[in-house]
Amino acid sequence: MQVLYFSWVRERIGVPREEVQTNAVTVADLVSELREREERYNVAFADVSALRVALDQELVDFDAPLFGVNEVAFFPPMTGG
Amino acid sequence: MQVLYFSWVRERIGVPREEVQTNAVTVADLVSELREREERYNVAFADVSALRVALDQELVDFDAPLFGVNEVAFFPPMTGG
Amino acid sequence: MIRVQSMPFDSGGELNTFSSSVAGVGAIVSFTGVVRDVEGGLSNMIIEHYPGMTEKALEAIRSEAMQRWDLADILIVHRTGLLEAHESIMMVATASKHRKDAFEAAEFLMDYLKSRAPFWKKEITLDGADWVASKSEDEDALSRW
Amino acid sequence: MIRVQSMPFDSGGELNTFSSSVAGVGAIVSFTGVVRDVEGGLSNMIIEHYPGMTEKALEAIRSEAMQRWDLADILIVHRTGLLEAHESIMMVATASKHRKDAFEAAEFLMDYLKSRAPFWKKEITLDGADWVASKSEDEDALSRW
Repeated sequence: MQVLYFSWVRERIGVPREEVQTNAVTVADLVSELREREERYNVAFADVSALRVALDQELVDFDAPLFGVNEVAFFPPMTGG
Repeated sequence: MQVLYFSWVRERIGVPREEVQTNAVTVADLVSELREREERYNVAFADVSALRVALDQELVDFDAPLFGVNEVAFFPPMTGG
Repeated sequence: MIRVQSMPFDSGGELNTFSSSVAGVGAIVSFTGVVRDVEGGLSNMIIEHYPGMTEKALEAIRSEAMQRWDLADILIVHRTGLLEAHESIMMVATASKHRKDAFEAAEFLMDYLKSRAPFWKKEITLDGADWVASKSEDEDALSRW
Repeated sequence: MIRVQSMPFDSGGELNTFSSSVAGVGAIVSFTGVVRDVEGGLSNMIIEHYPGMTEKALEAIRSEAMQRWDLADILIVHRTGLLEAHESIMMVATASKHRKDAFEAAEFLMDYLKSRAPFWKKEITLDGADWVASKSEDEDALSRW
């Protein structure tokens, strides 16, 4: 699936998007998997309470299932307006 | 004192302002006095609950004293904005 | 800035001028009142006011709002006399560091201006001319503040 | 009308265009967010967003407001990319027969847009560039609605 990063999450991970192969069942599982891969993911996801996640462009909770999802996006709380 | 009329009060009385000689103590007394003068005043002041009054350009109640006042204005509730 | 005038005004232009005068403040709210359409067609309007008292009342309302909220500035423009269909009747604008202050102050200004500033509107339609009746909800709106 | 654009926009001009498009409606409220000054000077801004999701989120917010209040129309304009000092970041405008609806809907749009539309601001000052932190009061503001 495509994984997208925005704002300081993008800066810490170093890329705006990447293709990720995973068998993770939920968003939280995916986060654990990424954190184990490399330190930059570990740093970016250190505090998930400071993060938001969208599946196929809809905000969801971190326990949401990934089944059938094409696009996962991680970012800090929005600050538009 | 100068007595001013606005909106439909002005239209019913027929003049925008006039000099009135009176010994009325309160606004309510002045209204009674005017109502006795002529029918057009009687009609305009028939329902004072539908009217507002200002003394020297400050909104007051109908029991307000007229002592020292130069300008009395009668009008319906405002509808600006 | 408070202006009472018979000339038409450009609310977009006023908003830009106001914004420039408070450049860097962050949050700007405006309200514009427009001569509305009535059942079955356009209407024109005549606005009568009480010269002298009008300016005092608007200044009092402005000053109260400046004290209650954290505002950089307030704009009030109100027309008098004859207005054509769809013209702007009046506008208020507020500028603040905080959007909540800008919104609340603008609503406060409108509520007070409606019921405490000596303007009277007469609506002119094909059926004739009628003084706009005050609404009890306008008086009630003051109890919020 | 919803627009997400990197080009600067003229909020007065937008207000006038919006007003003309709803001529005769009566009450128009606008909110404009401006790149604010920071302690000790001007700031510039970079706004990042999530293309695709942004438009969906704004459309959902707009549609919710149109259902909840008696509105003739809604305008939302939001910039992305690099913004100079004092430029307009975004604006919303609402048009209604009732001033209360116009005000409430504009506040609702702002509250939701702040916390639910995927924009992130980075403030650039002489001290460097920093992502604007979200405020807990912005999240709390949603509980009103």
